[in-house]
Amino acid sequence: MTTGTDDALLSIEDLRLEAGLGRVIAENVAFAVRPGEIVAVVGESGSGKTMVARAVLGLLPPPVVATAGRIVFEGRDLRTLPGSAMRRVRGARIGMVFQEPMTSLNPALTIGRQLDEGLRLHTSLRSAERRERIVAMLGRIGIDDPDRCLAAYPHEFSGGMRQRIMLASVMLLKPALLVADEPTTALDALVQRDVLELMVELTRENGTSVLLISHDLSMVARYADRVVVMYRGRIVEQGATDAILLSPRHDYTRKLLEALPRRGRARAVPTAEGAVIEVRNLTVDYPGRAGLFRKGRPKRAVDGVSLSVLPGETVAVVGGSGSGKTTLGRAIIGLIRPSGGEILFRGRSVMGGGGSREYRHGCQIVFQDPYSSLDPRMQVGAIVAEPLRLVPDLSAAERAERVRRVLSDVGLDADYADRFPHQLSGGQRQRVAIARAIVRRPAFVVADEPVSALDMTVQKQILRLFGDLQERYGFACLFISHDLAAVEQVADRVLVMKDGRIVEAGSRDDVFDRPQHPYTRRLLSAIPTLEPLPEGGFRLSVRHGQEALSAVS
Amino acid sequence: MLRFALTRIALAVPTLLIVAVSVFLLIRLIPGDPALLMLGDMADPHSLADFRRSHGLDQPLPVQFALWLGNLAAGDLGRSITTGQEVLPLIFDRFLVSATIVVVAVALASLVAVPAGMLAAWRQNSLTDLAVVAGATLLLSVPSFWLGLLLLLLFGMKLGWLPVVGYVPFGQDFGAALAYIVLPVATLVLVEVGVIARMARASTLEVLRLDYVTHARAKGLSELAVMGRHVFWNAFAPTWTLIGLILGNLLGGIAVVETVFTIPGLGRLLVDAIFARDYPVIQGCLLFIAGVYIVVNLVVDLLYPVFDPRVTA
Amino acid sequence: MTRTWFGLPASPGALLGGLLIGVLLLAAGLGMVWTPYDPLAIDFRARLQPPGPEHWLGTDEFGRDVFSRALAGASTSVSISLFTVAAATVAGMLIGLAAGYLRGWTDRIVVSITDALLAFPGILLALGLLAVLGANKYGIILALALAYTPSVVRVVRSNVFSLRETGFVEASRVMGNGELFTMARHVLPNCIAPVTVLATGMFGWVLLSESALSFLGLGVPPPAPTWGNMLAASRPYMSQAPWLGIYPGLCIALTLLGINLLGDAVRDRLDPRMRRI
Amino acid sequence: KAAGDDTVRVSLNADIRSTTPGTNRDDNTDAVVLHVVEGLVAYRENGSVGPLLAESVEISPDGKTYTFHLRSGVKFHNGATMTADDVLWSWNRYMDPATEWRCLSEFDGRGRAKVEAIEAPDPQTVVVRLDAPNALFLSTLARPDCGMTGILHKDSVAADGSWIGPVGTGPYMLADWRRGEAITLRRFADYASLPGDADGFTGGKSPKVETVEFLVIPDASAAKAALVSGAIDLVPDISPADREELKDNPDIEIVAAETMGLNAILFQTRDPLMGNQKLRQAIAASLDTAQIVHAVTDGNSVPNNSVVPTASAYYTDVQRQGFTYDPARAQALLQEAGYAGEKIVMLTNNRYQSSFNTAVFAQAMMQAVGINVELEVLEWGTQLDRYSSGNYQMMAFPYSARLDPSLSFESMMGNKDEQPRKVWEDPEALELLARSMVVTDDAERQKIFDELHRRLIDQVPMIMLFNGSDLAAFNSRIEGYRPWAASKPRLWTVSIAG
Ligand SMILES: Nc1ncnc2c1ncn2[C@@H]1O[C@H](COP(=O)(O)OP(=O)(O)OP(=O)(O)O)[C@@H](O)[C@H]1O
Ligand SMILES: Nc1ncnc2c1ncn2[C@@H]1O[C@H](COP(=O)(O)OP(=O)(O)OP(=O)(O)O)[C@@H](O)[C@H]1O
Ligand SMILES: [Mg+2]
Ligand SMILES: [Mg+2]
Repeated sequence: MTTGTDDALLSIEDLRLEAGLGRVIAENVAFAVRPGEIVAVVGESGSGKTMVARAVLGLLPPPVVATAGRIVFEGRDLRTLPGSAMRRVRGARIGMVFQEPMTSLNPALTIGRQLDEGLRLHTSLRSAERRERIVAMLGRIGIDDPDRCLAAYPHEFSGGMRQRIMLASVMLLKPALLVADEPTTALDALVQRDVLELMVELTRENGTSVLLISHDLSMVARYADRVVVMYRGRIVEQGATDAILLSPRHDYTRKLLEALPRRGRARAVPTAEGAVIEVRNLTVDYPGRAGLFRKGRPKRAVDGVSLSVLPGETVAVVGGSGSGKTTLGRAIIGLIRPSGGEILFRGRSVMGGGGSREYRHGCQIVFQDPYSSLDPRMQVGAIVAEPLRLVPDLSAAERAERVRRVLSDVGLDADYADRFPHQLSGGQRQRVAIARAIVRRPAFVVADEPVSALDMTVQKQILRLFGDLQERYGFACLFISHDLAAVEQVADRVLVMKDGRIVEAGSRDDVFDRPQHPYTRRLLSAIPTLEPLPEGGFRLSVRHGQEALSAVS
Repeated sequence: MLRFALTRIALAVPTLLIVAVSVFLLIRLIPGDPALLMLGDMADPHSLADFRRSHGLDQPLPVQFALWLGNLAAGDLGRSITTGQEVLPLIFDRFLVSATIVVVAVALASLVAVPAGMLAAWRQNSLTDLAVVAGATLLLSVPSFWLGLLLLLLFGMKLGWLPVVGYVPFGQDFGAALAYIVLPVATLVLVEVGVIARMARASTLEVLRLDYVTHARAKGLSELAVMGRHVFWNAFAPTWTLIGLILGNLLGGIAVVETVFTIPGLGRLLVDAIFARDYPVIQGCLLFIAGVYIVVNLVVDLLYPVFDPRVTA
Repeated sequence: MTRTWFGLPASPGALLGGLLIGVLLLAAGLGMVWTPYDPLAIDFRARLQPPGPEHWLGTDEFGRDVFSRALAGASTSVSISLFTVAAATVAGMLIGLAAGYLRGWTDRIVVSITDALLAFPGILLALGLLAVLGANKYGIILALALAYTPSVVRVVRSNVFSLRETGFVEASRVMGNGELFTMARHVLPNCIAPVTVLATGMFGWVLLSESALSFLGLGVPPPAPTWGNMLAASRPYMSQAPWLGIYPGLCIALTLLGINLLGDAVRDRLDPRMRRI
Repeated sequence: KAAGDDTVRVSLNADIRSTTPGTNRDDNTDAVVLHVVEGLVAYRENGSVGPLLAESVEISPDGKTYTFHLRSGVKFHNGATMTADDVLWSWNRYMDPATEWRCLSEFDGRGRAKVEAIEAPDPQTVVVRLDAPNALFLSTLARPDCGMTGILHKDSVAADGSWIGPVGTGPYMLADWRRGEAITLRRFADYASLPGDADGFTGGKSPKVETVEFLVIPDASAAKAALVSGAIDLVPDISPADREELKDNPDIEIVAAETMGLNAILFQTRDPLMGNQKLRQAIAASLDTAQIVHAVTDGNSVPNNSVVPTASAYYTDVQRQGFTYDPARAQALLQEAGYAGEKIVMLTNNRYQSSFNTAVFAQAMMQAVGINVELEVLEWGTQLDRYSSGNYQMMAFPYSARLDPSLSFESMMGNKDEQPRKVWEDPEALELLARSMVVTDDAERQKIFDELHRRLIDQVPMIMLFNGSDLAAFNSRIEGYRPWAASKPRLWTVSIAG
């Protein structure tokens, strides 16, 4: 394997990490980052990416320690550096950006103080000069009113803004190396792209090298010069990005690439029957925060939406964070009372009186976060059996049989039936949630971001499973997601939402290939896709040119 | 903020009303006759009747209640049956005494306990941690009057360093006042240190897990700066709520400690009034204590944003 | 992970806590059926004897055997704490559930009343009820339960409010389950964890309150021994016969230590973050 | 405290309630106020009444007219000389219902006596006319809880009649009262003392210490600690247990005196069970009074089965004849009574250690002969309520001190229909009691008391156990302190050594 070379800024050699007594978290880790280079580390969840990154900064969480190997940075082995010298490296020479923009800024300190902190520590600038630099940097990252921002607290900013501020706080010190651990997973596609673009620009300007950690191959393909693939604590493959995409050698790399969602064949949607669900002019308001003597101004989350879903059809709703997708789905399922409009189930209105029993039984939802939607105190069998409680004329034996069937349909062995949710992996939990939704054979299912919480390989399994189940049971589906790639794989029709309204609707191929609305185009261009090449390997492609890109930054 | 405060105060009115009604009824449900307690077993029926008449105790209950509420609305809590003093100034004097001790004790306890708890969390699973946790748990487990008596025996009687009983107001003789409150304050401090230290440790541990702490370290900050600037304020917010609760509860009177050290405080006043069935004093004390509790909680909530700007009052 | 729900981690604190509570329960059990001497038997000739081979922990001002009384007191003290905690927990859960479930006016009324109770010093409550009910074990249990119920109500109520918003409660609603069924099947069981944590803490407070009540002359009436009233009664003899106070004091302190340590372990166990790992 | 300090610090277990004699008072209030004000007559140590501000008292042969000859040269604290006018003024103030004098009903005809007229024929003479002869007139005037009917100067009250502070003739003047904390008295330099030694509230009083400070210390352990540490000089009432502890301390002296309180076990004779005289006799026989008293008071008090206090002048050999401890006889009596193990509840309280301990010991002894008795420990206010409503079977109860045996008997005798709190309602005994209140001859009265005692021992409406004792503990720099039967500290007898 190629290891540390003389020109490397950072070179990790034979690193071994253990947690407590001999539980190996990573071993034989060796790779290098050259000046100005962006190196990405990819791998499935739990493969040790974060631990390696933290080892570089000497910030391993307590039970985890580096037990062997060298981490050479600018000629010095960081592992043997004394604490005070290490602190001079941290921040000044190596900066780090974390995954969670919500928790990586201190909620109790103003942005100004947090930005100033590093500068004061590592430079000898006077306070006025520091302030000048900070204001300049804030302007650079697109903050409108930098002076006001200095006195503001983190909670006053959106996730994307916070992540930019984080980036600013790190880049202020012009470090030689930036370690970014999944800096954008918590953000929606548009914002994600903004932040990454900004990061690349800033590092280019300062000649900073980047160690980017991710499990999103397509994103990595777009920005990284080189890729390191980790699997179960070991490096299984590394090399130039193009080379790896073109000819992945290791099985795991290939699996990872194949797991990327891609467009299925367009299905023939039966048009003869009437719609299962029809929504006319639906409006949903959230009450504003009210005081004692005043009613809060209501917030309109869904604004005059109309749609219909035919039996067996999958209609996808896409749109940025906060566009009202979830609200729409929940209103259709009857969890939120709409403030206007009409919902019809099989041609009959379900408004008022909570809807008929048929509607209650015929419409189900798979929630965004599978973990929180499963009662932590119930076993899987009981969770899946619960909806059957209200099905009349079902003997205990039949019920058990139904549960067993549906569990095997979603690919869970019978012995999972007596596990608790916390004893399952994320993917398994999502399967349980799906099983629960379909066990009563509903006519219509709302799937609210069913895969966004899962990692690539699991995501793929679930999407495929969903398609299979739909084929088998023939339910109609409203598929809510901001993940365009997933939508592309499963949807028959696509609706694009923005600010509570539908801005574009059409068949999948129409929307993806011939987007009409500028917002749709921007959305589509935000995510890079990896297209398989006929001769094997993959190629990065960005949809709909640079026109939308420049419109944002 | 003002609206918030006003809302909270408005919401406290029904609570206070419930307190008022239930206090009034409860103390009259308790068997025992203030006249009898006041005049003793030697009193003959005539003097008992005279006494009841002159204190309005012979009126039907609804009339007594209406009279009391009416006076209350005018800010008059009545006069003590046993001493004839006006209840409001009486309560206020006694409250000042209790409050001095409680505030000093809670402040001192926090000054000791918060750093100790943070240190223990910072050195989680070390010997220091063990010592703090064990010490805190032990202190938590000792009844306060027992602790008080031990201190009194040791410092007051065996060593003779400190005056054992009584109270001197601060306005009168500062040095003496200080000497007199050392033992009661120490008792309270020891008891509360355990509670606060455990809370401080737990919330510090919570904060230490968060990304921004690692981030602060990744900036190259020293541990002292990390703990002082980043961990402290965030870990202190929940602790502050607890301190507020403790204050709210203790300000209602520290009857046990006041009994041990003979301090003329609010708690003692209430207990004595209960024993003497001094209705106006009991009613006044309880309303006052409930009010203090509500106000302290309000102040705590109003101050909370200082420690956690995410919460807007 | 296997189903080691109460399989406590082998931390030394939890072990010590378990040991102390084990010994306590054993002593309480023993005290109910056997004590070396009759804990109430008065011996005029053996008053205030220091600990020795005959009376292991000495005798009190009535010549009663302190060890026997401590043993017998264990069961009284423990049963008072247990019943109080049980009563407060059950009542608090029911009221909290009702408030969280019915919301609106019911909730507002419940909140006002619990606030009033919280703002009310426990002493008066205790005295009032004791005087009405008669100063006995049951009166104390009732009074203390009333004093501690509001905290349970608060915890349960806020839990119900947040549980109502969780995915699995919504899921239950989507299934078409009735509100009452949802409360019983999904909300109630999930309140048990925080209430368990609260209850362990409460056990200790009740023990302390009982002794503080005795100290103020409102506790379990003698001659029936409890640690609290033994401690309180020992006061006049603190320097003359220190063993009278030291042993019950030690019993209370050690029990509290055990409960606190065990409570910490239970809390760690129930902490969702701990569970997810 | 520094030597040469001319202050005596005395602990009080509760704050005084007011500075007004006989109004809004309790035992502590009386103790303090009676240092400041004095009455015409006062109790002697043996419970008899002697002159104080009066030089002498003449009683007319029909027993209805009392003539008080006042001592001359007695000065009020404000320097004014006391005259008959001051006595009249004071009396009229007491008799005004607005004053809320606790003994008003004793003199306005509702109670035992009716004062028909009071006049001052000359500045040194006061004449009081009653509607009927009354053996207790002077004792009632002298009662500490009546504030000794203390003679006040009119400067004690403001123009609108509101109380300012006592301007009396006592050996000490009120200097300061910090509520809840302390009362300070200053020596009255112009005090006109009777000759001779102090005798109860009367006799010679020569205040030697400049300042007396009463410190409010409710907690007994705390008071003890304060005494040991030297923070206070005198605790007038330590517990027997504390005596054990303090007796070896070289700096502390302890002196005891029998009081006139009554510590007794009362029966509700109207209770279906307790109405059985044989059962009551059985209980009396089951109790070893000597043993109980020894244990309860740590040997500090003497047993006494009679209502006449041991310290009283009327306590003779007859009164010494009490119940006999005889478990076998008790069992036999139980048989005769037809007692079949019915549960009997004995009330006691947790405020007065002696009542509580009495009950515990008595319970043990009664159980030993097979009486099924249970204890119910009440808060004092509750017990008092049960006492006054007569709602009990048995209770251990402490009566406060009455200095005249008639009053002692009167506290427990009377018709339960009129006053449910009364214990003994034998009509013949009531007759005797009524006579003892009219007859003024000592020998005659002694006979009545003897007869009452015999009947009491036979009928057992209650079991008197002991009077109790005051144990005063004080720093050895204090000299001359003597507790006495009235349980009231007297600081005018005290001086500071060295
Ligand atoms: N504090 C810790 N103590 C013990 N083991 C830990 C700790 N943190 C992480 N691990 C373990 O170390 C391994 C690697 O974790 P790491 O966080 O590096 O994974 P990752 O590749 O970053 O995964 P993800 O993509 O989910 O962030 C995992 O098996 C994890 O369980
Ligand atoms: N309970 C609520 N109360 C008030 N406003 C709400 C509430 N829930 C959502 N909103 C607001 O309604 C709007 C739509 O929210 P919704 O959750 O439907 O968005 P979404 O499209 O699902 O976003 P995401 O992709 O982030 O899940 C947002 O502006 C959000 O802030
Ligand atoms: Mg990670
Ligand atoms: Mg959503």
